[in-house]
Amino acid sequence: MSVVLDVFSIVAIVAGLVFFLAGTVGLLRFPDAYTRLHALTKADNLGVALVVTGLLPQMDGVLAALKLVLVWLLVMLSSGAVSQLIARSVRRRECSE
Amino acid sequence: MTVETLFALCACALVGIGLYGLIVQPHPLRKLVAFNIMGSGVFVLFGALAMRGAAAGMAADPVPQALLITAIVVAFAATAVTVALLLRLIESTATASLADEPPSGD
Amino acid sequence: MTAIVSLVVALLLLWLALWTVVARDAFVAVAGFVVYGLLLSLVWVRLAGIDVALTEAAIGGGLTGALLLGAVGRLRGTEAAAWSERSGACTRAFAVLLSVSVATVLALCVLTLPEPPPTLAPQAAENLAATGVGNPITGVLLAFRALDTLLEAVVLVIALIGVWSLAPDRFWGGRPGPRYGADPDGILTYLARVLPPIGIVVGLYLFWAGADHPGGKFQSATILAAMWMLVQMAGLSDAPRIDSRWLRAGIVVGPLVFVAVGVLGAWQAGAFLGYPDGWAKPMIVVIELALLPTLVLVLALLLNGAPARSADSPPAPGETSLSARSTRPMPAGGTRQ
Amino acid sequence: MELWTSTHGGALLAPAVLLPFVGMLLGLLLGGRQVQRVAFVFMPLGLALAVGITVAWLREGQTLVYLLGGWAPPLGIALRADGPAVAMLLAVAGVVCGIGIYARADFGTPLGVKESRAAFSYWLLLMAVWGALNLVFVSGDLFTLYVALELLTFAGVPLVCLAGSGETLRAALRYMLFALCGSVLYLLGAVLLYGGYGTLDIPLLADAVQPEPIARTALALMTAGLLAKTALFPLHIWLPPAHGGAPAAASAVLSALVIKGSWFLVVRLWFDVMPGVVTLPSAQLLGVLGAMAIVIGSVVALRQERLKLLVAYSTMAQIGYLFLMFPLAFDATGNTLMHGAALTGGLLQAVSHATAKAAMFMAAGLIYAALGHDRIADLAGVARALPVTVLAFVLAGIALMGVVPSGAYLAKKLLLDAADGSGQWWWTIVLQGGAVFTAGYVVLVLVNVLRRRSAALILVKRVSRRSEFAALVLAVGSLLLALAALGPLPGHLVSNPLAHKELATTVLVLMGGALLALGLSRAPLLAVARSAAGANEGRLRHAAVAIGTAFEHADRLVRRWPFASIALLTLAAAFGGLLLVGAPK
Repeated sequence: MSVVLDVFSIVAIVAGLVFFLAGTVGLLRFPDAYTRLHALTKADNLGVALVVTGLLPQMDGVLAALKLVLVWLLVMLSSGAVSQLIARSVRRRECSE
Repeated sequence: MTVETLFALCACALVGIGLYGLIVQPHPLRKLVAFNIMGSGVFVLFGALAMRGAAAGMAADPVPQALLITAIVVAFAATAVTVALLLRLIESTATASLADEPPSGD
Repeated sequence: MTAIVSLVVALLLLWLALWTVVARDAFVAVAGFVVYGLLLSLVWVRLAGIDVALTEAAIGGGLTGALLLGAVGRLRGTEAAAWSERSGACTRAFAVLLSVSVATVLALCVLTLPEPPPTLAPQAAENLAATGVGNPITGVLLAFRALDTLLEAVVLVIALIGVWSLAPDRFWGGRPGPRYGADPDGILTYLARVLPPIGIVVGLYLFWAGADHPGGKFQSATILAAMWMLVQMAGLSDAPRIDSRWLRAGIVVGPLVFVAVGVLGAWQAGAFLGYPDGWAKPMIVVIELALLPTLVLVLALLLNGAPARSADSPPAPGETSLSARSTRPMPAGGTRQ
Repeated sequence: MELWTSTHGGALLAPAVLLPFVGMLLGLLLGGRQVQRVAFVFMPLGLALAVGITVAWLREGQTLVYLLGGWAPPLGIALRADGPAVAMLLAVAGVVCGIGIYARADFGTPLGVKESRAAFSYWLLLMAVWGALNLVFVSGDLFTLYVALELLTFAGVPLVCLAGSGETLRAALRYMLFALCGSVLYLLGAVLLYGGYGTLDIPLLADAVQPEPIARTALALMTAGLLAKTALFPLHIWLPPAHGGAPAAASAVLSALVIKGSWFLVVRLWFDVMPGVVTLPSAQLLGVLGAMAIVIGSVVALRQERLKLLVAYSTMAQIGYLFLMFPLAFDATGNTLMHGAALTGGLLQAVSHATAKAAMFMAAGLIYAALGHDRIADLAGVARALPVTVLAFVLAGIALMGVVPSGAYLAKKLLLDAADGSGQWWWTIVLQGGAVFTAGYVVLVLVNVLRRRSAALILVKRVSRRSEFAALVLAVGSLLLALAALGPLPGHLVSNPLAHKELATTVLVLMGGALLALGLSRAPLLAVARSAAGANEGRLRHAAVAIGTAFEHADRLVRRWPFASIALLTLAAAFGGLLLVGAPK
C-alpha cells in the first residue's frame, strides 16, 4: 500500500514540476505580458495542484493535510488576484500611452 | 564541508557584495538595498554560528536565533526610516542625489 | 543529496545578490531583492532556524520588499541623474579590492573558529523550564533577554515617530499614503473581503503557537498588518489619522504593559523583568498579547509612511491601488531577454 | 569585585534607562500640548535618578550591577555602571535638562494649534536620545549596545531635518545611510565575537578574548563602524551639513550628546572589552586621525561664513580631541592600555565638550533667531544687543580652550601628564595646538560681535530670557567643571588661574588664536585690513588664505560618498593591520 502511495506521490510531483517548467519556459519565451501571465498562471496553478496532491498521502495526520490544502487554496487565490492586477495595470498603461 | 561552514562562507561573500554596492551605487535606494544584502549576510553568518552551537538536544543555539529576530526587526525599522526620508527628499527637491550642495559663497 | 541542495541554494543566493547589486535598473534590483528575501528564508530552514525563517519571510523579505517596491515606483526621474553620478572605474576597482579583502578576512575567521564551538544551548535548555514556555527562542526573547525585546518594540515606535516627523507641517494630524478609491467590482476588493478572515485566523494561530513551536508575535503581527494594508489598498477602509487617540493608545500599549509587568517582577520576583515562580508563562502571554496590537499598528504604519494628506481628503475618483501605488507596472517588454 | 550579582544601587540602573522611554511613550499617548509637559515632568525625574546613581556609586565604591530578570550573563543581560558610565549619565542628564529649558521657546506648541509636528517630534525624540544614551552607558552586553546604537541613530536622524528643508533632508539621509554602514560593521564584529567566545557580556568577553585573528577582525570592524557613527575625520561625511542645518536646539542634542554615544562605545571596546588585543600602533592611528580632525576641522571652521557652520566644524575638531587619549592611555612600555589619567582626561573632555558645545549651539541659535541670519561678518553690535547670549558663547569657547578651572583644562592637564609619563611628547604639541585653534574661532566671533555698528541693529525677534540663561548656565558649568571634578581627583591638578605660568599659557593661546583668526577668516578681521581689502592684504594673509582654501577643498573631497565609504573600509583594514604590529606576545 505504502509503495503504491509513494509511486503516486512521485508521479504527481514530477508531473507538477513539468508544468512548472512549462510555465517558466512560457514566461521566458512568450512575447508580451498577457501571454506570459497566461502561461504562468495556468501552468503554475496546475503544477501546484499536482504537487499538493502528491504530497497529501505523505502527511502524517488529517490536520497537516488540511493545512496543506489551505496553503494550496491560498496560493490559488493570490496568484489569481495578482495576475489580474498585473494585467489590469499593463492595460492601463497601454491605454494611457 | 558542513552545511553551516558552507553558509558561513556564503555569508562572508554576501557581506562583500553588499559592501561593494554600498560604495559604488550612487542612488540612495540602491545603497539601501545593498545595506539590506550586507545585513542579511551578517545575519546568515550569525545563523551559521548558531547552528555550529547545536547542543543539548537543540538543533541550534537559541540565543543567536533570538537575537537575529530582533536584528531583522531593527533592520526593517532602519529601512522604513530611510525610505521615508528618501521619498520626502525626492518630493521636496525632485532629486535623490547625495552629493554635497555646491559650496555657498564661492 | 541535502549537501547539493544547500550548495545550489548558496550559489543561487550569491548570484541573486550580485545581480541585485549591479543591476542598472532600480526596479529590477528591488525585484531581485524580493526574490532574494524568499530564497533567504530557505537558507534559514537549512540552518535549523524555523523561527528566523518565518521572521525573514514576513519582515525581511515581505515587509521590506513591499517598502522598497512602494518606493521604487516613486523615484522615476531621479534614477538617470543618480546614474550619471556613478563612480569612476578607479573607485570601482578600489571598491572591489576592499570588498573582496573584507570577505576574505571574514572567511579566514570563519575557517579558524574554535572547536568545540562555544554555545549557550545547554544553559538555555537547563533554564527553559523556569520560563514555562516550550520554544527556547521565545524563552530567550521574553525571559533571559527580555530587555532586548522591550527595546525592540521601543525601536519600532521611535522609527515611527521619525517617519511621522517627516510629514509636511500642513498634513500633521492627517493620514499617511494615498487615498485609495474602492472599486466594487475589482479583484482587489474581492480579495480584501475574502482573505482577511483567513489571515486573521492564521495570524492568531501563529501567535498562539509561538509559545511552544516556531512562530510568535512578529510573524503574526506581520500577517495581521498585511491584512490591514490589503483592506486599505482596496479602498474598503482609509488609513487612520495619526492623531487619533485609539491609534496612539494601540501603539504604546505593548511597551507600557511590558514595563509594567517588569515593575511587577521587581516587586514580586525581586528583579525587574523577572517573573515570580510559576507565573512566568501567564505573564509572558500577557506581554505578548499587549505587544501584538503595537506591532500590528507600527508595522503597518511604517509601511504607510509619513502623513501625506489632510484628514478629510476625498478619495481620488477611480483610483485603485496599483495605479496610485506603483506607477511602474511590470515591464511589458520584460527584463529577461 | 563581583560583576555577576546585583548590587544595592544597581536597582537604579533599569529605571534610568527606561524612564526617558516611558516619558516618550506617555507623550505619544497624550499628544498635543501634553508632550512638552510630560517631557518637563520626566527631565527632573531623570536628573534625580542620575544624581541618585552617582550617590550610590560613591557610597558603594564599586561598579553598580543589575541583573535583569535575575538572569546572570552569559544567558541574561547585566546593566553595569562604572565610573565613566556614572560620569556620562550625570553629564547627559544635566545637558538634557539645559537643552530642554532652552528649547521651550523654539518648540512650544503655538496657540490655537492642537498639536504641531516639530514640537511633538522634538520632545519625543529628545526623550528617545536620552534613553538610548543611558542604555549605551550602562549596558553590559554588546548586542544590547547594538540596539542602543540603532535607537540613538533613529532618534538622531529625524532631529537633523526637523526644519524640513531639502538641504537638511539630504544631510539626514546621508547621516542615516552612513550610520547604517557603521552599525552593520559593528554588528558583524559582535557576531564574530559570539562565534569565537560564546558570550556578548563585556566582563566575560574581557576574560575570554585572546589576541588572535577573530578578536582582531572584530575589533577592527567595530572600531571603524563606530568611528563612522562618531564622525571622526575622515568619516565626517554627514556631520557639518547635519549639525549646521538642524534647528539649534536639535543641533545641541546632536553635537553635544548623540556623537558621544558611539564614542563612548569605542572607549568601552578598547578599555573594557579588548584591552588585551589593542596595540599601541593602532591607538596611534586613532590619535593621528584625531589630530587631523583638529587641524582640518579648525581651519575649515575659521573659513566659515555662518556661525552655526563654524560651530559644526568646531565639533568635528573637538571629536578629534576626544581620540587623543587612546595612545596616551598606554603605559611607558607601550604594551598595556590602562585605566588611568588619560582615560579620566578623555572623559572629562567629553563632558566639558557636551556642556560647552550645547551652550555654543544654543547661543548661535539665539543669535540666528534674533537677527534672522547668522553671517559672521554681519554680527557687529550683537554683543550690545544680546550680552547674555554673547557671554554664554564666549565662556563656552573659553571653557573649550582649556583655561583654568574649566573641565577642558583639567582634561588637557591629565593628558599632558600622560604624554609626559609615556614619553609621547608629540601629543603635547597637538594638545596645545588644539587649544590655539579653539581660541582662533572664539576670537573670530568675539571680534565680530564686539565691533561697533554704524546703524542701529534691528532684531527680528525677541529672544527668550530663559533660553539665554540656559545657555549661560551650561557654559558656566563647563567653565567650572574642574572644581566639581576635584572631589574624586587630587587637588594639585588645579592651579591658580592667575599664576604666572597659567596666565602666560592663556595669553599665548589667545594670541596664537588671534593670529590664526587674522590669517584665515573669510572676511578680513580688522577694520584697517577691511578698508584696504583686495588692494593689499599682505603676503602672509594670502598664504594663510591659500592654505585655508586648500583645506576646504580637501574637506569637500573627503565628504563625498565614495571616498568616505572607501575610507571607512580602509580604516578597518588599517586597524586590522596595526593590531598585528607590536601585538603582545
